[in-house]
Amino acid sequence: MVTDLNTALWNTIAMFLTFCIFSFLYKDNPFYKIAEHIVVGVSAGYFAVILYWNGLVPKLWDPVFKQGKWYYLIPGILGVMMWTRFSKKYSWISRLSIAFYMGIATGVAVPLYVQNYVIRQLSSTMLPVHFQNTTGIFNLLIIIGVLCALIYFFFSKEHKGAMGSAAKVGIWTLMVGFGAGFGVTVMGRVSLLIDRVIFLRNYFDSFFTWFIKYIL
Amino acid sequence: MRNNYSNQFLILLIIFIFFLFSLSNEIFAQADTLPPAPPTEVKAFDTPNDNGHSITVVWKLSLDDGSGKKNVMAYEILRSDSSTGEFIVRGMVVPGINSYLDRGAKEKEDKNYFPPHKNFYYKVRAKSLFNYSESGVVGPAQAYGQWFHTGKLPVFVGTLAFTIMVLTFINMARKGKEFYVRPLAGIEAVDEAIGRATEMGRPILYILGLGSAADIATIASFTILNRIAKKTAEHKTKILVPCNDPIVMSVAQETVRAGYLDAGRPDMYQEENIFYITSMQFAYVAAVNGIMLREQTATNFYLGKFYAESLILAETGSVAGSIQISGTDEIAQIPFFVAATDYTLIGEELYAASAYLGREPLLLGALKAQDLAKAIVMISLVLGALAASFHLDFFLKLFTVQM
Amino acid sequence: MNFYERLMQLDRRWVYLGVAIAVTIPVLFPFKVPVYVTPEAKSVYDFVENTKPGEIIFLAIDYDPNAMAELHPMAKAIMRQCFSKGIKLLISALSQNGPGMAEQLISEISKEYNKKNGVDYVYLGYKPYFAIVMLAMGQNFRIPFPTDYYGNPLDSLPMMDGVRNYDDVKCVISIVAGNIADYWINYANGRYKVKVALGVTGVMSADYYPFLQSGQIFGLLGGLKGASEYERLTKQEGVATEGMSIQTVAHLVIIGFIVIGNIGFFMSKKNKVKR
Amino acid sequence: MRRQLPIFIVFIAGIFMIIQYFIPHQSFEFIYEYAMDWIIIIGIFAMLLGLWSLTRASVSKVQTKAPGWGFSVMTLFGLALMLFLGFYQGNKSIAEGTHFMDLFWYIYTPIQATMFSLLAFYIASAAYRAFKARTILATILLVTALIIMLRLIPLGPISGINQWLASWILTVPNMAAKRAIWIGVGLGATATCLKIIFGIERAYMGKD
Repeated sequence: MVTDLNTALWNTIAMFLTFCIFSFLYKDNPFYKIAEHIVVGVSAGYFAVILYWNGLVPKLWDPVFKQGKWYYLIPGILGVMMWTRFSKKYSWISRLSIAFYMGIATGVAVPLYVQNYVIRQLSSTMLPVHFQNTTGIFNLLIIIGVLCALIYFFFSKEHKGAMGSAAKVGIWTLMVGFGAGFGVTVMGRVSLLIDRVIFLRNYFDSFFTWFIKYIL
Repeated sequence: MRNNYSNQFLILLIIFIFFLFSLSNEIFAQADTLPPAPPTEVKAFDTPNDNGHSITVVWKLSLDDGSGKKNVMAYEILRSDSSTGEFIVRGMVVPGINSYLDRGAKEKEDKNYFPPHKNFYYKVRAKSLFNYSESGVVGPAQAYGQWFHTGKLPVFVGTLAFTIMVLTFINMARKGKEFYVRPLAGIEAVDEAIGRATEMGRPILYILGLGSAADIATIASFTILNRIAKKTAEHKTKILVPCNDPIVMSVAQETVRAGYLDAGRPDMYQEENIFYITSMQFAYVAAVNGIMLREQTATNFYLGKFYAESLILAETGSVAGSIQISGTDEIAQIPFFVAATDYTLIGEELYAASAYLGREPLLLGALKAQDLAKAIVMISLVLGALAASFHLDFFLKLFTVQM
Repeated sequence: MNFYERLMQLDRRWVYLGVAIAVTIPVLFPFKVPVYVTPEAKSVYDFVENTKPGEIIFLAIDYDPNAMAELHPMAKAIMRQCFSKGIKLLISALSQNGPGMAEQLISEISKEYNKKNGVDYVYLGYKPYFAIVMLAMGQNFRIPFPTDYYGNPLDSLPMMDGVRNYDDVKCVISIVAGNIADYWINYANGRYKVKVALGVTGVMSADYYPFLQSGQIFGLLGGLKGASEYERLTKQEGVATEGMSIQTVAHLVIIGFIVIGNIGFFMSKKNKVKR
Repeated sequence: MRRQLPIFIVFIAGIFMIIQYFIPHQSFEFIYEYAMDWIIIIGIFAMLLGLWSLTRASVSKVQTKAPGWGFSVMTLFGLALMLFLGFYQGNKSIAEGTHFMDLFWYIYTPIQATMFSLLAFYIASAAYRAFKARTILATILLVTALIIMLRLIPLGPISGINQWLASWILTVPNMAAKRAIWIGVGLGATATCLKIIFGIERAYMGKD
């Protein structure tokens, strides 16, 4: 890591910023603020630049000026219309662009949600129930779990009587799912921390090797 | 696609080179000298439910595929412009497979362009190590695009039925029918949370999540933001909305302004309180963490699409001592919101929240439609499970989407 | 505030400190924590143990550098076990971006045991269309691989003398990320009846348990945990054992805090009732 | 007109995109891809609004000498530097090895990786605070999470049972919970879209 002066310098900055962020665990402090404010500026700039080179150029510039697809000027004009928001008087014009944006987004979503979230989930829960082995019984439990959890999501009926008991089983099922989700995630999060600690260890390892070699 | 062809070419070349190389080799002696039986009953037809740039070829497996001499190594699918013309290899499949989708690009400029409405002839070749045998030529077949995707029929029926249900219930509500909805803890807490911020004289923080304005969870969050902005305007409490997408920011500005207008206080609306930070996940989170601690927000709302940052936000908010109300449809993040925030809207509850907050009859009508749809889903599920248990496949097919 | 109430309302920074110590100390001063060995890992180990010196095991390195963190430790442990027992290895790499990485791994481990290419192991390398390659190998390894990775004709390699197809190897162990695993099961095991064991990534492991029950694979190693089990079995603790030790300690610390919180909760509740 | 035209556009675009999904013909496939590009292109142009918002907020902090205004100077500096480095060499500016990418790899990446790794701490403190057997629901959450976490810990003979239990939880109740949430989300999201398309929900469009 500390091989030449250039990477040594960069890695030192990276090490410093890593500690700045960790310091937030104790409490908010100027070091965290430095890292936070720098990363906001740098990342916003990075995103804008990438959006220009990897977005605007291939999606608008090239089609219009290189491939002769003049009809790509239409979304370009809609994009420019977003800039009317800089003015109080004409900002309503940007609503037309937003309207296209939202209309396309919601329209695309409708059949996809019906298909992937409702029908696909429904058909893959239509499992055979039998009592020959555990699979058949587990299938029954899955179906009961889904039914009860769906009852929990009923808005227009009060959770009372039989509905109430079923809804209770439903929320229990959901909670088991959440507990499981929490439990399986721990390992991945710990790995992330291990990676950071290893980064710091390697940095100081190579730093001290270098220090002993050249300074002492 | 082009890459695939070169791969196929490569492996054919390898087999061929090896063939030459092994002419004098001991393996040749033990290798098959007779070709496998040819594939039979070859059919080529326009691929159903496609855009018009592919033809499907099916055949009956060679008698030596998996049985007989067991020496089929691959099938090659060949195509020509005329029944007597030169046939070129379009693709290769492994033994046991009896169909091939001969597909190409839809752009004329593309090298791999597949012209629609043009006659093609096909034959299929069963290959053993050193020999092959061919089926007869079939055709002509033409590719053409379809105007309705029959495999998506269940989705079409579902979408149409649900749309009709939603519109019907909304119409009933418009005519004055009132619908009951049961109380939801997360929603009841909203008023209390806004009241607390007012008492303490501290701002409210509203996070729309990491989604773009094209994510439906974000759109649902806009509708909630509108109602909450109205309430904050009534209470004269400041609301901060840091955004991570410029379009989300623009729409959020309109939404909050509409809320202030609804409350009759357009003068109090301050555009700079709904602002953009950055689009990069953890840089955004670092900044929001800072806002929570420095602005001392009394109440934090996290409603919309959330990823790994959910727990970072919720824990920082809890350090700051804020009341926190969360909601997302991202299943992997719900556990963290449940554990670390005071109230969580789980999945569908997020989408129901705007109807609850506004108590607008039309929106409550839509909720009723969702409940009816859920009841239909549950009944279908029970019937489907019975059908699966008694092997009534026709019923299961009604719910199967074929892409 | 009494002791139990304090237990219940620890400042969260104590929790952070606990986690920091649990992760930092083992990274700086590695130590080992025992591992529970699952039967499906044990059966892979036993199979290799019961293979006689000189016999051949087919090792398929079917992953690319993306899955290295989880799968490299498994591949290393298995190779070391085989080489130390004098078992010969026939190795392929059917994942498109994997052959270079596999080559590095093989030369590293073979040097440790002073094993020679062509004599103690043969590295076949990569060919596209893994399904067809697997089927062709059922006829003869020389069809997809006339030469090995380094360009030597297979017939010139002493180890390949009389070794024609799957019938001449004891089993196939595929260390795999992605759907190549399905093809080993369906084609190599399904058509040619060769015994197959898999080492898969953590997220994949749940999907392959059914094949274990149906007997289509005889063993399964899942993720970093599987790798650490195997390292433990072969008594060559390495990266996986180290990683799993940190994970185990971190999990223990978190569980410990949960337990402390609950003790505090129950005892302070009890005290309140008494008063 | 200012109010009606946008609502009409949403309606037309929405209905058209729904119908388009069921028509595989290439002309509609083309329109779908074209429409998706509209969304992307509008989003790209909007970026200028975002940058303006960020700059204005930071500049006004500096101008009014608000508390911590010095930090806002850093934000502005970082932003300006990235924009300069990202454009001054034309489209070569973002190649690997440029200063632009150096800033990305050595400033952005370590900070984002460290922010991400904070989750290891937060997951522990959230578990400590939330997993107390106060109510039945909290107890269920606690017990399941414990069983799942214990699968990594050697417990001698209990490990076998625990492994089985953990995989049962993941494949049976966990699966049921996910499926039910997905179905609910599907209906809720679809209803939300329909409300937008049919103009029943129009608050997002603002008011005059």
